[in-house]
Amino acid sequence: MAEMLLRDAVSKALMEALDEDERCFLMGEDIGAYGGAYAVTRGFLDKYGEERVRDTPISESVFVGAGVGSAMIGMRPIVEVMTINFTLVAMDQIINHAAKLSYMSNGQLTVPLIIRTVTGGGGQLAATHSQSFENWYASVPGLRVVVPATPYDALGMFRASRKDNNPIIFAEHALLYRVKGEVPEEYYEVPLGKARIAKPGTDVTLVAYSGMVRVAEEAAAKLQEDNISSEVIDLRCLSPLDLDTVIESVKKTNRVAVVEETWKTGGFSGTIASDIQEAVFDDLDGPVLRINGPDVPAPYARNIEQLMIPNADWVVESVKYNFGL
Amino acid sequence: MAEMLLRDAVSKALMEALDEDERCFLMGEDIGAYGGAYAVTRGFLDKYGEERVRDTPISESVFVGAGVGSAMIGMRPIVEVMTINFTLVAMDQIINHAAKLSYMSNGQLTVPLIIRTVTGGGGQLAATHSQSFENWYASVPGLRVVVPATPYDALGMFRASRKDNNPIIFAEHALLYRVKGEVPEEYYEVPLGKARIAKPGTDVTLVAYSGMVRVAEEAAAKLQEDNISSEVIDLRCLSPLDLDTVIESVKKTNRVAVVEETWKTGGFSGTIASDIQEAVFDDLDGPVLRINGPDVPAPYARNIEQLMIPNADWVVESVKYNFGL
Amino acid sequence: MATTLNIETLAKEDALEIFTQMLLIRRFEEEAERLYRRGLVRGFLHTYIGEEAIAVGAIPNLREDDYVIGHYRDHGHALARGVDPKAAMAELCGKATGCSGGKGGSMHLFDAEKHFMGGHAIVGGQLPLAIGIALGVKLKKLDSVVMCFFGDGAVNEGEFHEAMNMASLWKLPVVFMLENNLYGMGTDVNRSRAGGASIFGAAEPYMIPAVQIDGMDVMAVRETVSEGIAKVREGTGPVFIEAMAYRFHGHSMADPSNYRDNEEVQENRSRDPIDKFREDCLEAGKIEATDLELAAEKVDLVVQEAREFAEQSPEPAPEELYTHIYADPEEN
Amino acid sequence: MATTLNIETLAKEDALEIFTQMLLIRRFEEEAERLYRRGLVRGFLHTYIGEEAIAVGAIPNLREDDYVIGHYRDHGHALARGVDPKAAMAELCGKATGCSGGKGGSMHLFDAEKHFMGGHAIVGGQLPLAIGIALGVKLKKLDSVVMCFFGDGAVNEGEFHEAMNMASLWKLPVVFMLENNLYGMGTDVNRSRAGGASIFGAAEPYMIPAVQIDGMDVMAVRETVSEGIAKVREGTGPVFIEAMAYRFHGHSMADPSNYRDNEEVQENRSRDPIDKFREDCLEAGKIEATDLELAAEKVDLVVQEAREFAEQSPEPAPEELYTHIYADPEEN
Ligand SMILES: Cc1ncc(C[n+]2csc(CCOP(=O)(O)OP(=O)(O)O)c2C)c(N)n1
Ligand SMILES: Cc1ncc(C[n+]2csc(CCOP(=O)(O)OP(=O)(O)O)c2C)c(N)n1
Ligand SMILES: [Mg+2]
Ligand SMILES: [Mg+2]
Repeated sequence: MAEMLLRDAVSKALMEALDEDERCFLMGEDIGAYGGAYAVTRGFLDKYGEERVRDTPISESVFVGAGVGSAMIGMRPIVEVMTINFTLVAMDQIINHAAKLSYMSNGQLTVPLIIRTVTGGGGQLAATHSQSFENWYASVPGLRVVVPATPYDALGMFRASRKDNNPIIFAEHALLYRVKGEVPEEYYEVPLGKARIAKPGTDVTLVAYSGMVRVAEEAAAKLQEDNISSEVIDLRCLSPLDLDTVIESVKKTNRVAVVEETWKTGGFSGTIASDIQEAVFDDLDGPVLRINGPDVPAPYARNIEQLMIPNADWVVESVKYNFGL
Repeated sequence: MAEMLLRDAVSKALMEALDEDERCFLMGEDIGAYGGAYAVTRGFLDKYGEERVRDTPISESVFVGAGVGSAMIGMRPIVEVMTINFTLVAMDQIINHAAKLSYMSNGQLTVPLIIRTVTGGGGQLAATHSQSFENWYASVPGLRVVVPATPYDALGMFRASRKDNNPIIFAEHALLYRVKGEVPEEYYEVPLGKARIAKPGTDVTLVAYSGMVRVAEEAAAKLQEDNISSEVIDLRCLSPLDLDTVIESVKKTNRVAVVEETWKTGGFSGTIASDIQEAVFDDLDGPVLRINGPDVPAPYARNIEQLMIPNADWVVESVKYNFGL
Repeated sequence: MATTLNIETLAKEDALEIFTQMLLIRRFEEEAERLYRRGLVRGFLHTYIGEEAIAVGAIPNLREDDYVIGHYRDHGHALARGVDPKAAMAELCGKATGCSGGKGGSMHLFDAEKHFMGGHAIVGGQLPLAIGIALGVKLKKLDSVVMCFFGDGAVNEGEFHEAMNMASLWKLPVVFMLENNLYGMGTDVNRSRAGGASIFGAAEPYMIPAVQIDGMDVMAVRETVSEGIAKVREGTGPVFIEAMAYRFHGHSMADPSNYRDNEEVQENRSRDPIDKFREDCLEAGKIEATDLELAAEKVDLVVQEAREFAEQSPEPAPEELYTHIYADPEEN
Repeated sequence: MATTLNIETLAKEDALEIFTQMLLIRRFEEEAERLYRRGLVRGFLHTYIGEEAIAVGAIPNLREDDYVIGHYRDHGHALARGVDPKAAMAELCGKATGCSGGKGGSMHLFDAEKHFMGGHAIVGGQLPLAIGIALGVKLKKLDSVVMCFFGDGAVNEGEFHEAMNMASLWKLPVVFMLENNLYGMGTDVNRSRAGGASIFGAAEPYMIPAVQIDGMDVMAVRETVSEGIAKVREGTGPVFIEAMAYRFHGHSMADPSNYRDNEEVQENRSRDPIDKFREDCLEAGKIEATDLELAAEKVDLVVQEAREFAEQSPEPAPEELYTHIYADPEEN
């Protein structure tokens, strides 16, 4: 069992794809000569050559669409959009093309495309560069949305994503690239649509994904100091969504908070919270909490930027206050 | 008091804008020579001329951005994107520019821009042409989202939108254009962010907006036949959202269902339902229901398309079944 | 003249085939319009009437392993590619037997087996897909060609620019087939393009060889496109062909059609591509009038069968609402 | 030669002003880099070092009622437009006194009063905005001009195409200022553009007059741009100016800088626009070396003051997180 950065786990996953499947190729801005904006593909160009590691012009719409088109005829493209903010200029290709082709052709076509992108805030990149749109993508039938929180999952779910035949948004949180974690040497996969109990507990359930899993875990540790036992659930995927694991947990704890980085209004926490109360209303000791970033564009200045990203203290306080613990 | 089609109410609102405010102009695809894809601007080109009724190339990104830019220097553009499906190709200009400029410039710039667009399904236009993204836009801080359900509101809220200084998505449901309603001759406004009690009631609250208001009203009428009294709330705006009116109602009825046309997963119903249970959990007799379209792309064939749009019977059954009424 | 010359070297069966295909598209769409008025076809219906010479001149030059992709005005492309008229008409009527299972409708015809990669209803949206198919072909080291149809209006979408650049930069096997019918909905190309009505010059900065042809002259289309395909198949990159055309009917069935004056429409209708080809053939002594009549009768029969098939086919079963949203897992 | 000639006709104060402005940008950014290394500036920091001649040659030709808008590499544009170096530096440090209140950071400088309409961080995103400002100017019947800066990489975004078309079609008063520094991040323009490294020819299909200049020669920029502005002010539509340049440092502070070879970098650094202008001035006897030293000292002082101001300024108050998300209602 080796310790590995999440960045390196993704690199490893990409190398496997290129090594094992000749239908795979990478395409995106500055993934080649520059080595990737987040250095995930450093060295790839030399190793795999220009045909399979394709630096693109700054034309997100066409290179995402080119991913879709090549997938339509059996290639297995892995497209990188430098950050999720820039997927907005390629959104039509993702929503109206990638996600729709299987359905509109009644299954004649499939789009086995992985769109890797970097999500999240906290890097002082201000309003245009600090967003998370995984929740929007997760609402679109025909797409899958994978949101790993650990190196283990990044590698394991990437492997599973490669076996899936659908367009996948694979969103890597910028602040997680330098997180270390255990990654077995032997082959394993993490199936899409199975949440992970990151920490078992009995008093309250904390549901999180991507960058917020660490926050929830930290909060759980702090709550433990006050003898409050939290179960932390890492959703791992927003689509398919593993609600069962969440529901099972809530049946046991009777209290639940969903922690999410993006805006509360329209957040995916709303869907999860609503699903929970619809499923197990009578098991709930109180309302399902949503702990989201406030509805503000991200500012640049560090002091106020920090105020908009949920942190452990915030979760702890909110849980204690709202559940009277 | 005259009866008027919603289409004509919007036309009237646009004419007022052009007549009263020389900073206003219209811009969009086929609004001029063609008369508007939904005939809202028929006759406008002759009346107001090419400078103020601007047919654009099929370049959504640049003409939406041109609206933003002109608003930055004090014009009051009214831009039409033919349908909300096509806003996907202009999304970056809306999310990363229109919505962000006031904040990023710390209030030095404002963007008094109205983006009119046509939303909703039910017209057998299939998956690429039948979507509703108002929920996504409503999650973006800096944007307002106005979703009229009646001719009265369409005119009244358009007037209020013109006085607002923010970028506004003004979403008109395609199937409502031919709906008739009372519109007073004397001037009135409908302020943004005030929900409307479309029908008072005591047993259950039905929350809806845009095309679903009629469905909720119809359901209420059917429920009444069984002596179930529903209060129907038309949200009118998703941003600003008038939660107070909803909460007041739920305190009284103790039961609530949110009816929404778009996909349940990621729907705005999730936000509203979560907000409600967070605010008045103890007043609830049961979970907040969400009655949404299922998570499927819209098919073309009428028989199955109809299965994905919530209708009155569906609401009635769901309310009776879930609340044991 | 080039045309007449060409007709003279054309085999009689080929001439008949061309005539038959153009007429099939015409009659198919006339029937579709009737079905629309009867309420059997719904949603948006965009006809190709007047533009048949482009699809029929272009598509049959392709091999089976080539690809065709285009926009929502797709009946002509589909039929010229050999999509079964029955399946196409059933699709227009939203039937389970339709070529998209009734889920796509007129704007979204698909036939993957025939390498007909779809009508696409977002203006310009098919261009990136075409680039991707061509990239896939290249990476697979095949020598297939991708023929991509789009309109003059689509040229103003950003994706046009991005697609042209990438196709040329990466030397992708794409035949860009611009159908310039002078209008995007109600907007005259002169009111939407800085460069005016003639568009092929726009290909120059991308270093893509481009040519303009009379899209109402099926033989001209045939000749130019077959040369273009040959060039693209060499692997040196895309070509761009602008076929000048005119749609005789409205943009869709909902079109108020008040933006073109009647004289202009009549003038263009007088150059009907089917009539022109018929006359040229007769003049060249290539086919007899009776051959043409026979062919027309056959076409009528095919269309009638297609209509009957569509009318009699079942609607999709309710559970079809939920199928094929995602791929079947086994397919990997 | 054109340059030397020009320098000879230049007033001494103007020469000094040009020198001072270029040096100010240079020293300002060198200080910003230091502050970045000290952790006071964070996020992305993109310097303009090596490209100063473009902003300084171009922007001072504008009137106060003209507009400037550009991309995230915006310090040079802001300073040349007269944005207070203190406010700019404070913005880089995320302070309440910053020109965007600390909310925008280096990539999003704004000064509405100075008609500096922003640095914009989405590649190509400023182009539609520029079109809109120009449209507003036109509808208001003013004769202001909008100068829009963008990079060679941005040319490949669809919005470039859409913006060029609309500007020309509607005859909008835009000066398109392309800063071609041969790279978009690590991607050589030859690897991203079918047409190769020289871009101005791309303006032709849009019927926009275009010219290419040496963007390291401030006098050449000054002359061409002032002519361009005059033309645009006549109301006949946009012009397109491609200024060839080279950025001496990495794309941003995070750049590993392994995609350009050292020789190329050195070769270009040897053509430093500030050195060149200094030498030309001295050679032409336009300014004395002591004048230049004096100017440099002043610049150092300004930069030092800016740094101190930035360091000493307060952070935004916590409640600032919530201000200006929406406009104040009164402003209508
Ligand atoms: C992105 C987008 N914008 C607008 C529309 C609405 N629309 C459908 S067809 C059309 C005109 C297209 O004209 P052209 O490309 O010339 O093709 P033609 O219909 O003439 O064949 C428009 C504006 C759309 N479908 N997609
Ligand atoms: C839509 C979008 N895609 C990608 C990026 C990431 N990015 C930032 S700058 C840049 C390179 C731009 O190059 P160029 O236009 O030549 O400007 P330069 O930095 O050379 O001045 C890229 C790819 C972005 N900010 N926005
Ligand atoms: Mg057309
Ligand atoms: Mg550059």
